[in-house]
Amino acid sequence: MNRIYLDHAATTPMRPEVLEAMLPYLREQYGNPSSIYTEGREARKALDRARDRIAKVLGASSPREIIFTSGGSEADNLAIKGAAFALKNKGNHIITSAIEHHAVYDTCRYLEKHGFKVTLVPVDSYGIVDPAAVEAALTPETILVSIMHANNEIGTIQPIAEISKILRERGILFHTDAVQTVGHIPVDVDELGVDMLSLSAHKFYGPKGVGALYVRKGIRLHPLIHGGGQEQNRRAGTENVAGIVGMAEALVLAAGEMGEEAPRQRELRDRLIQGILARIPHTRLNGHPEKRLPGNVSVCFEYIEGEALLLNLDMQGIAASSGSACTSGSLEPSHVLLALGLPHEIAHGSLRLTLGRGTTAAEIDAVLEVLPGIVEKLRQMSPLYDANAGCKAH
Amino acid sequence: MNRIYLDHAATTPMRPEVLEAMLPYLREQYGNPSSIYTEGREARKALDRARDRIAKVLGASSPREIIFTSGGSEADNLAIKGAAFALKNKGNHIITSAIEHHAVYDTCRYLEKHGFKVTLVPVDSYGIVDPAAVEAALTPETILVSIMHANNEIGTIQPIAEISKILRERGILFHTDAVQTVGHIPVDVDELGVDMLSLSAHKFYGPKGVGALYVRKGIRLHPLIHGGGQEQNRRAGTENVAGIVGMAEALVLAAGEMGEEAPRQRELRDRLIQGILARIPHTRLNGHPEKRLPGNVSVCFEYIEGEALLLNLDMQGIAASSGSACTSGSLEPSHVLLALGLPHEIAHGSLRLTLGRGTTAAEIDAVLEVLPGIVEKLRQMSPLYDANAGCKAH
Amino acid sequence: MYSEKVMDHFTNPRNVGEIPDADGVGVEGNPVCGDIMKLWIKVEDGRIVDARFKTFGCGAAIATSSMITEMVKGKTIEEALQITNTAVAEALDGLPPVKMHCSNLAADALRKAIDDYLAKQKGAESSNG
Amino acid sequence: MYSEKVMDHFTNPRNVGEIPDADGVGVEGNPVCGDIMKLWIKVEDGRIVDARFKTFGCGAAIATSSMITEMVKGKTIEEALQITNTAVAEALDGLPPVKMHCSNLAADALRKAIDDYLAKQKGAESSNG
Ligand SMILES: Cc1ncc(COP(=O)(O)O)c(C=O)c1O
Ligand SMILES: Cc1ncc(COP(=O)(O)O)c(C=O)c1O
Repeated sequence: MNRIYLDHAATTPMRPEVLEAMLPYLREQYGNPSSIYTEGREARKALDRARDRIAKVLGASSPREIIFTSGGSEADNLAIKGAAFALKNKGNHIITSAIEHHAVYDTCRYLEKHGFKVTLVPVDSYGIVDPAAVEAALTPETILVSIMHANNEIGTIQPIAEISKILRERGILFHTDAVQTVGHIPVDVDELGVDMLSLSAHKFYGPKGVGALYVRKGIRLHPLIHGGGQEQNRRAGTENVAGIVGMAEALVLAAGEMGEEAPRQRELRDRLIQGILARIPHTRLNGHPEKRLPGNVSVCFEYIEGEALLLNLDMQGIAASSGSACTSGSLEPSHVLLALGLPHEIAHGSLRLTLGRGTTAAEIDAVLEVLPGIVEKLRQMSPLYDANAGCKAH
Repeated sequence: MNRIYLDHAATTPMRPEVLEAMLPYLREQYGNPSSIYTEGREARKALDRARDRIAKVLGASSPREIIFTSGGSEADNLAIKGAAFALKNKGNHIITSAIEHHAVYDTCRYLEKHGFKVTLVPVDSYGIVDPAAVEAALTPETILVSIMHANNEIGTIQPIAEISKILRERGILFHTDAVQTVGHIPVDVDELGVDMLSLSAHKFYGPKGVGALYVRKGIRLHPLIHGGGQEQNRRAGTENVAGIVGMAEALVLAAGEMGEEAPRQRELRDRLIQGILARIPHTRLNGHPEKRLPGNVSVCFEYIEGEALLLNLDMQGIAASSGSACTSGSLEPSHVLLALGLPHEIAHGSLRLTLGRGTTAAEIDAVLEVLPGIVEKLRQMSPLYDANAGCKAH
Repeated sequence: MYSEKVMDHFTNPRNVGEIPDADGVGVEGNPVCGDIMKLWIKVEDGRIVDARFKTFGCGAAIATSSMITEMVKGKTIEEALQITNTAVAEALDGLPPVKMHCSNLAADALRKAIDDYLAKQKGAESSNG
Repeated sequence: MYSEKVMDHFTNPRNVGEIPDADGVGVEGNPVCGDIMKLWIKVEDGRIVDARFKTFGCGAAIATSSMITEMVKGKTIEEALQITNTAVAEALDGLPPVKMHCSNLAADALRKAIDDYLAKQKGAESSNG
């Protein structure tokens, strides 16, 4: 059976060109970039080139503004802990949104144990942060704001440039988690006006376990990983040379194709959304209809639970995701869906389908073929669903 | 020109078998291990298997005691910061040695800014930590001791099991940085009696950017990287599946060959040490003659500076390393060499040659052929050296 | 993640549906927590002759529901009361640790259905007596 | 890391050695810091006709030593005093930022050698006078 992979927000298949670019560094080019002899200098050159390519795509003013990390989570942790501890004499207040990824959310929660105060700015029912709400949350103690560029579950794209205008005026540090946007929609650090920006290679057809943090020149950060002097003393550890080279290759390729690929995915996305809403009653779209990632479809089916849905889809050859609590073993469904104002029992019935480079119209149609039957089968099994009335039983 | 790579302590070439094991996870097996559908479960299985293999080699009692990290530095940081912050209500004193890698040393220094007190236990002229000195440094506030298994510069192997006996009795947490020993000499967490142990794949012919921390069951750690629930909530971030699979493969292979490879390297090492000492006057061996890593040769040549030596060796096709300050741009030579009691000007003239799987007797002989001439050439250029008297000019 | 048995019961759940003239009904769980199970039993001569369920929940919740209805059929009330959640999990060749609460759900729903049956019996007895 | 010029001067350093009957000698640096340079000059008619050095130090230290001896030869004392450390670094097509202190070393050693020469001149003049 041909599988249909619709979980590109979780991870993407690595492009063959990326592997090709990495292979020399997994074979004969094994030098340590910190070494001064030939092998080391070759590795250093490869790092420098990768840094340069990434800086250019992001519109950074210097490659020195790119710090390589082990992924998006580390980049988020470095940005937030690094800035908070570096600025703790200036203030102790951090603002973030209610729908951040756990790498931001849990990091902020951790900082609360270290004496920081955290304000979670709410979102509207589309999942959008109101820049005025950020402004209203500012206090004289505010040292850092972290608002994600686009949400990983519901795909909503935030008004980062508007928020940055407010913060720039006041000289408050602004970080954005752009793990879901880099390589998919245009991301330019100057246009966004951010001071720090996280990205992760495996979200744009690069390798897993490698990412980067953009840090605008002049910003002080405490390192998260202390040790050797790598990454200008900002991130110790022998560099994952092959992974970094792969990340740069993947990013350059993604940036080059974006102009064609984003509209293509948007069209497929809308076809899928409309198909689902037309065929399956008691279904809601999560997130904003237009201000959303080109590849993101997120819906809630009433009366059923997400994990059961995913398993059924998997058996039909379709890989998808859910904000269902049962995929993680907790009882609380996704904090993102709850932040939209969805009731718990509906948030449990969420399905996320995220499209990618390889996604075809035929795949979308195959999903639309299969999905209604699965939903109906589970609803028939659900004590909350009255099949005949076609509505809630109690 | 055939290069002679003698810097295996810095990094090792990846074994072809390791790349072979990784390739499926860089190609078609791209699932995210946190996903519940087929692709995700396959990736999860690969992680589980790798964890299991690594646990077995280290003698861990359960694979759950292995936490994957992005390398040795992250493992050291996680162990030390994680334990220190988790135990800060019990005490604030940490003991470490004067010759730790920067990933331990700088981490301890950082913790001093967070209210911890750090004692650096000295070493003798061979670089060995006296267990009695660790005992003497204990205070009622001591919560953590971190002593490396073997030193990366001078190769000295520490009496970890003896130290752990002292600490076990008192219930004090004991971490060892085993980045230089894992895969090279036997490392068994129970025989060593340690509670935490760091390792890094690229030091034993695995990939760069992946490592692990062994954490004995029941030990609480604050995560270094917060976020998703990966690694039992102890280390967030999408796992570097390919890298982890490669690390396990490399470790199993290294453990299997160690019985033959370690004595082979020891013999070559001693041939190189004796050859250097016999041919080049005013030369000292750094570290202990027997209690040293099978592949480590570390010497100081009086009257000359390490970087100049490395560059000359490089031009002769030999890749080597130095604890010279000038390789890092600082004025202080290696804290390790200074801790041995070497005067600064002599510590500047250090050379480290570290052997590996591919090192041959012919290579050792080629080095012995070339090295005396280079040293002599640099000495002739040195204002500290009186060529005719063959001794210090002033 | 799930055993083959779990996947089998999840994919082809046995005894889905309602028993209109059931002798006992039990509901356990809470849609807010993402799990709710409703279980109907039919009892003849102190023996459970039929059991049906409807479940809103994850794969494990559906599989445990299916399994427990299979397990109780043919059992006396006394025997059925012996069915523990561990027994359900074992019958499914185990459940992932994070899913163990789903087997609680099934055992508790069964107990409630039996309680309901016993309460009705008592009611019938006392109205008969 | 290093430019080709640096590597050339490092590999084939010009003017290594001492000048036994030098007119000026300068020493700069400190072996404790890993860098020490000694520079000899021979002066005829106010013009530096020969310069030699010995250096304990890294690649950059050796290359700057070699380069500065080349640069001063044939220059008048006044011209030689104009040689800045930036000029030495530039003549080598640049040095890595962490190595810039090595060019200071060379310029300072030269200045000391010239000072030594000038002091000796003064001594000679005053004993003549
Ligand atoms: C003893 C020791 N500890 C820690 C490290 C750091 O490991 P990594 O570079 O993988 O972060 C190294 C090597 O660089 C090492 O030799
Ligand atoms: C928005 C967002 N931030 C952070 C991360 C974490 O990235 P990584 O898994 O590479 O650590 C992810 C993906 O998992 C994400 O979607």
